[in-house]
Order: sequence, then C-alpha cells, then structure tokens
Amino acid sequence: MRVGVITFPGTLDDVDAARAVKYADGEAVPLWHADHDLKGVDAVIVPGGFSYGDYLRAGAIARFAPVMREVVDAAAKGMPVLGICNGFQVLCEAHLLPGALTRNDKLHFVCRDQWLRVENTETAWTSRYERGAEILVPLKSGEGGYQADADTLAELEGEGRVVFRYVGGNPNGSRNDIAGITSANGRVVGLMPHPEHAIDALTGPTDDGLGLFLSLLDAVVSA
Amino acid sequence: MARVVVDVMPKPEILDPQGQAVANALPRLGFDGIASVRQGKHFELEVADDVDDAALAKIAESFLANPVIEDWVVRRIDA
Amino acid sequence: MARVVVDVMPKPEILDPQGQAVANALPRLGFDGIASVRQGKHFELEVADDVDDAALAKIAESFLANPVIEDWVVRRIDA
Amino acid sequence: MTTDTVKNAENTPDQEQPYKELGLKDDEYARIREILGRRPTDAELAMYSVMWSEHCSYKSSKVHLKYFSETTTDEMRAKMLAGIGENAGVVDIGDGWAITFKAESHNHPSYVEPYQGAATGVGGIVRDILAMGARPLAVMDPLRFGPADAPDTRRVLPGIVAGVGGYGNCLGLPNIGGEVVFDATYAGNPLVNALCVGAMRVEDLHLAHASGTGNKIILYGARTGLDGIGGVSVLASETFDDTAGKRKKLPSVQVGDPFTEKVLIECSLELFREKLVVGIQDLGGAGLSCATSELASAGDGGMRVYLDRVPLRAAGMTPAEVLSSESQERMCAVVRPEDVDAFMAVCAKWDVIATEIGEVTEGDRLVITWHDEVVVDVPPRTVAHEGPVYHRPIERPADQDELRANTPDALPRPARDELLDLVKTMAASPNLASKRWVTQQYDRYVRGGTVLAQPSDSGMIRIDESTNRGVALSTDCNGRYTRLDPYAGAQLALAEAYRNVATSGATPVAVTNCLNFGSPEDPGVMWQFEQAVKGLADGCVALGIPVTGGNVSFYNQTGATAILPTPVVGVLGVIDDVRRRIPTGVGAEAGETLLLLGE
Ligand SMILES: Nc1ncnc2c1ncn2[C@@H]1O[C@H](COP(=O)(O)OP(=O)(O)O)[C@@H](O)[C@H]1O
Repeated sequence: MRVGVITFPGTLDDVDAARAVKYADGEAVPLWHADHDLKGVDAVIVPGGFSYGDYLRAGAIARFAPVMREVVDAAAKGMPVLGICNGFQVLCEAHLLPGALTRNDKLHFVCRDQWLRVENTETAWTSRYERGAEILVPLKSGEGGYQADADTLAELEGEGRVVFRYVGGNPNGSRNDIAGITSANGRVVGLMPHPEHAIDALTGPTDDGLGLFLSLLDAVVSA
Repeated sequence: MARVVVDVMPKPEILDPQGQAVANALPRLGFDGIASVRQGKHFELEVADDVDDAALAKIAESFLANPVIEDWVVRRIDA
Repeated sequence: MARVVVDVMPKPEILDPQGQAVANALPRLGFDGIASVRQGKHFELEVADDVDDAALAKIAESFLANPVIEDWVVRRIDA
Repeated sequence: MTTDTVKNAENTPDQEQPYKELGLKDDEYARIREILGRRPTDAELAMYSVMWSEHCSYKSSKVHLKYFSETTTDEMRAKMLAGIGENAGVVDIGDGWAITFKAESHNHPSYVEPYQGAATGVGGIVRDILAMGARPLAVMDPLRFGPADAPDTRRVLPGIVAGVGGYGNCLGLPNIGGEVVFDATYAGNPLVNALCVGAMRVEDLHLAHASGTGNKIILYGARTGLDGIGGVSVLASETFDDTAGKRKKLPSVQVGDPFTEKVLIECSLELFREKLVVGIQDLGGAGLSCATSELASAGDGGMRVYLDRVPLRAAGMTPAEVLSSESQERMCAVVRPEDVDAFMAVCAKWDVIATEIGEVTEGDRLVITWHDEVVVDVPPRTVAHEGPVYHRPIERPADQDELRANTPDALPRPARDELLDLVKTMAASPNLASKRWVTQQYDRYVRGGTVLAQPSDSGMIRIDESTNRGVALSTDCNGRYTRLDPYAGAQLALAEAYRNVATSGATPVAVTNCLNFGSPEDPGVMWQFEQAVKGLADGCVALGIPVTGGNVSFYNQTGATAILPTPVVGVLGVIDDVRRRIPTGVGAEAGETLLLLGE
C-alpha cells in the first residue's frame, strides 16, 4: 500500500501522517505541493498544519496548489483521500466535501483529547471500527466549526455521511456536533480531530486513531 | 492603477462568533445602544487599469470569499 | 436604528502577512495585474439613534482597532 | 536627502549628534569617537547605540555573569559543546545527538502589544536555536502577570497567551510546559520568557562566524521594514524634515509572520543538510547591526556589506534604519562562492527571498556601503564585544531585614475545622489553580514526539524514534522566595526544576536561565542580581551540572517599583528510553503506597 502524504508550505503534521501509514504497514510517499503527478500512490492524505499560514481562510490558498488538481481528478475516479484538520479544510475549499469550517465559537484555539463516535463504518477509512464505537483522539484547531446550509446538513444526515461526531461536549460550535464527513461514495473522508496523533499511547492519549489507517489497508487490498 | 475594495461578510444565517463577542463585550465596557455587530474582512487592492469588473468579481467569488458561508461586495474607489 | 461600518486596517508601515499571502497567491491562480493587497477587518454595527459620532469614534479606537498597529475609519450608511 | 557618509563625518567633526536620545552616555559617545578617530556617521551611531544597549551588551551584568564560567569545572563542562557566549548552549546527550536550548525574554514588547510581543518572542528564540544548526523541537513559556482580577491583566494575559500559541502552533512546535504566575509587581510589567529546545547530530553544529576571505554574505527571509526602529528615527529628523514627525511616532512594535518563519526553518534545515552554510546568524534585536558585527568579529577577516542591496518593504529608508530594523523572520548566512547558486536554488524552492549582500574580506574592518558611498567603517569587535562594562553600585536593600523578620510564626494557626476551607481557598487561588485555560490553547502533540507535557512536572520529547532517546525540560522560579533571599531563591528555582526533571525519569545534565530583574541602576536590584547569580552558580556546582547560557532582562519595573526578582531557571535532562518516563500523579491504581522522601 503506497499512500501519498502532501506537504504544502506550512504543513505541520505530514511527519505524523507518514508515521501512521507506516504503523499500518503502508509505505508513505511524500508529495510536494508543486508536484503535477501523484507518483502512482493508492491513496492520499492531506495532513494538518497551517498551509500558507492559513491566511485569508484555512485551506483557501492550498486548494489551488498543482498537486490538488491531481487529487481532485483521482478522487473522481474513486481514490481514497483523507483530510485531517487543515486537510479537511482544504478538501472543503476544493469542493471534494461539502460545507466549510469556521472560527471556533469560543474564538480560541483548542487543543484537547476529544471523544468521538464513529457513525459510519462503510467508508474507505473506517471499516475497521464498529458502528457506534467511541474513540479518544487529540483535537487541535482554531477554525474547526463545521458549517453548511440546512439542505446540505439534511443530505449528509439522511445519507449517513456524518462519519464522526463529537461526544462529551461540542468543542467548537460545529453544526450537529459534526467532527468528520464523507463523500457520497465513501472514498473521501475529512475530519478535524487528529487520528494520526493517536497511534501509540506513548505520544498520544490512545492508539484509537490507528483504525483509519488499517481500514485503508483493507480498502486498498480489496480494490 | 485603480483602488478596489472588497468586503467579505459571514452570511446572515451563519454563526458569527467574532461579531457576537464584540457585541457582548460593548455593554461591559460601558458602550450602550449597539444592537448588533457582525465582523468580516476588508481587502484593499491596487489593480492595473486593464483589470475589468468581471475579473474582480471572479477574484472575489472564487478566492477572497467562500460562497458557502460568505457574501461579498466589490467597490471601485475613485482616486 | 442606524447602520454603521467600521473598517480597520494594518498601518501602512506595519507588516501585513495576510495581505501579502493573498497578493502572492493571485498570480499563481491566474489573476494578473493586482499590484498590492492589504487585508483588514470590516465591522457592521446596528446602533440606536442616540449613539453619536463621538461614541462611535471611541468604540472604534478603544475596542475595534488596536491603535498601536492599526488605522480605522467609521462611516454611517444611509438606510 | 543626503546620506551621512564617513567622508562627510570626517569633514563635519563638530556636527551635533542625538546620542543621548539614542541612550548613549557622554563617556560612551566619547569612547566611540576615540575608537573611530572621528565622529560616527548616523549609521555607525545607530549601530553602536543598539549594540551597546543593556539588552545587547550586558554592560551591567557582564561582571557578574563571569561567575558562571569561573565556577564551571572541567567535569561539569565535559558534555558541553557550546556555552555562554554562543547563540545558545549545546550539550552532547550521547548516541551522536546534541541538544541546544535557550530562554529569552520579550517582556516590554508584550506589555505594549501583547499578541505580537509574545508571538515575536517565540519567533526570536526559535531562530536562535535554528542558528546553531539544530531543528527546533519544542517550546516552553514561563509567564508572569499582574493580579488575575486586575483590569489590565484582562488585556495583557489573553493577548500574550494567544500570541505564544498563535506563533508556536503555526510553526509546528509542541508547547511542552511553562509557568503562569500572578503577582502585583508584574501589573505594569508582565514577563514573557520563551524557551526553545532543538536537536542536531553532533557534527552538524553551526557556530556563527564569517571566516574565509571571499565567502559571500547572504541575507534570506523576510523583507526589511520599519519595524522596531522607533528609537533610531531621531536620526532621520535631520535628513527627512517633512516626514520626520511621522517617523518619530513609529511604534517599536514588530509584527510576526509565523508562516514565513516555518518556511525559513525548513529552508535553513535543507541548506544545512546540503552543507551549503559556513556560518550563520539569526536576526533578532538590533537586526543587521548585530548580525553583521557579530559575524564579522567572530570570523578571521573583515566584512564588506552593500546595504542598498537589502530588499526593503518600505520606501525611503535610511542606512541607519536598515541597519536597526528589527523586522522578523530573517537570517544571515556565510556561503562559499561556489555554493551560492545551490544556496539560491534551495531558497527558490521554498519561495524564500535571498540576497547576496556582501563578502568576507581581508583585513579587520566592517565596511558598509550605501550606493557606493561608505557609511560604516568600524572594527567589528568594538561594536559587538567591546562595549562598555559597568560595575554598578550594590547595596542590600534597607527593608530586607524587616521583610525577613516577618515570618509565618506571627500568623494564627488554622483550627482543625478551618483546614478544609483553607485547602479550598488555596486550590482556588490563581497561582495554584489549573492552568488549563492557558495550556488548552497550545498544541502539544504536533510532530508526534511529545511524551510528557502539561500537566506533567516536566515536558519530555523523544529525540530519536529508533532508539527512543529523549530529553526532559522544566522551568521554575518563585519570585517571592527570591525577594526574601535572592541567593537561596535562585537555588530553590534550580532545585525545583532539577527535581521536576528527575522525577520524570530523566537525568539532569544542563541549565539555562532567564534573569528578570528591575533597574540595574538601583543598588538594591543589583544586590538581588548578584546574589541570585551566585546562588544559581553555586547550586549548579553542588549538583554538578553547568549553566550553558541564558538571558538577562533588566529595567522590569513600574515607576520606582521593581518586579519581584525572577531568575527563571530551566533544567535539561536526558533519558535513554522515553518509554520509561514516569508520568505525574498519584492514585492511578488503588492500593498505591505514598512515600515522602527528604525532610
Ligand atoms: N504558560 C504555560 N505554558 C505551557 N505550560 C504551562 C504554562 N503554565 C503552566 N504550564 C504547565 O501546566 C502544568 C501545571 O502548572 P503549574 O500549576 O504551574 O504546576 P506546578 O505548580 O506543578 O509547577 C505544568 O505541566 C506546566 O508546565
């Protein structure tokens, strides 16, 4: 399994995403924002950080990077794509996922260990979880409030496309406590919390996040 | 060179925690009579004379604002 | 009720990393002819009719803007 | 507009110069004239005045800080690869790894503009660590504020915390600890100390020097603007009549751009990896004045700088302003001529502006030109290292005895049934309450190496993923104890940080400090300072670990009232396997036995 991990100027969690891929026995392939091809990878992770400083809006500048054009094309053909935190923001800006992420309702950056409920286990990134399972992973963001218009929210809920929901307190004002969503075909997933920081109890609160990367292994092998 | 202003505001139906925080703080600071506050972004651009209104609209819509959550207004300023 | 707009901008001599990031990105996105961009904040207030200009100036100076690094302009908008 | 050149200075020896407004004393100005054999140019005056300031020259503290080196034994020095005098101390932690760490203060700027002051404080210390050739790995932020319920604390505290977090989070540096302490003496003078720790392979240690005639000086990073040159603008008044009034009002506030710094870090690390750098210096306080004079005086030749090549952000800047600008996110490298193209290519990859602004020359002068005219011609050591040295008067404060006589013995003992209330009062007091409101705004997870962070006694990061070797860090200081007895107070700070590191499972190996005090012109403050330095140094000898560096911040006072003497001490420890860390806390399992060690 070869998984591309994109680095934009200002990306921070690319090393963590690559490490998580390795923990799941995959090979992490570095992709540079200016690349015009995906080097034959089986899946792509858009990691967290502050691409281009998050100036203007988080993800607004990154979505125009050459490598994102390739990601959009590949996603259309069904390649699994995971956006974590800033990566989620980039995927929304690139219209691979609906809605937008806005400033936290309390206006502060929040770093905390956050409980999430896994609500959809049919995606390329969540098949290893049990439906309704609660997992503990770090959340660290200043613009994590998920917003979408009423129709979009109804569609996401109706189609079961809310993948992760905050439990034990909504940390940022997200509509419907949404922490992560998926595309209509279940191949593209974006979430604000950081599963790649929860792969080893030595450096994270748990290893609950490993499930996403192991799920991908199944998705790629069975494809 | 022309001067252009673009104002970008959260859509009315979108939560605006920043504006709300300002509105809540004002009475505490002794300023009364402010019924509501909304906060957005203000851009000032210097553009070449051959940049037409269509191009400016495009820049605002596809880049400066996120139409999912924001409205925007483009104005040319007379020098 | 009156509508009031306050625009807050980084002072000209102060670094504006946000505006610079936007300006740098535009040519990459295929938009040419934008010589400079500065980014600030835009506030829209609804105020009671008895709030006078002096009070608005005070609000802008002491709260909406940080006079150490920012300039500001207050405008009343005709409804 | 005419530029004040060396030739002009020679021809106009009697021209009045605003040296007093720039903070120079009569005898200091006379000494500059003696060194140069003429009056300084505006640009030279700007350079000397910032470099001879208390902040840059350590003129009041130098004679005392010597005591750290004098008391450091060879045994203590054994693991030290760089010590006091370098940008930051460096220690060998085994397996070929070297750790560099240092703390610095950004107190006054954070009072003027809390967010940007704190943000640029973090930015500055991170560049110090980078300039040693290391990858910055984590930050810590010992903070002091006025009373938690004071109105100004509401302005200062949220801004400072947001600034530390905003900048550090955006750089991808986990925040692994710090302090939040409230006391009335900090009300008009909060303390923002920032510590950064970095790691490198021992052979990659880069020291700041400009050796090798013909080597090029390359300035890279952000453009240079009017940031932080408030003081020097008095020089502009003579040449810039109509704008002078405006310039004078320039605030000495710098605005940080963490994104540019993040890119600068990755770009610099790639330059080091490709071995394209002979020497390097960060640009912090005193900007190019500091970088050029320090690089030149640490090298084996002279240096020539074409100042008009510096990329500017503002129009009409004078040479003095360019030299004094404190624009952030800039570095200065010494590069072999044959490596310049490769150097530029790496910078282009990262979209970092890089400009060849000069070269190392034969001889021993630092010569700076502005459009082909010489505006600076000085022996660089006289700017960087041979500033004034003061033996300030020292006197034990008159109220010291009275203060010490006022012991807890005079206080009523709480009755048994009052104890619970007392405990509750204590737990709810700002100095003992949870610091989560602050620490929750800091990313402690980024880059996946954080093994311990808040609320642990010390922060711990893994340095090597293959061996699990790591380091632990703690900073501490109790200003109230130090006020009562500066000698013992500094030792208590050291002992507490040492214990915090030891209890996490690491072996303490080195010490840094950030010594925050009132005005050195107050003999009582100088006594506190002298005592604290002695106490800390003697304590280090007793524990057998060296002070590898530090920072002094004087003039922390509001009117005549000095802050509590606050010698913040940071202790670094090594642990050969971070999996054996000891987390803080008791009661994780039923049946644990509590043991009290010591008296
Ligand atoms: N400004 C700060 N930045 C980061 N961490 C902090 C800060 N202040 C306190 N902490 C962390 O919070 C925890 C608790 O702090 P504190 O209550 O001061 O503990 P202690 O009294 O044991 O030193 C420690 O892990 C400390 O490092």
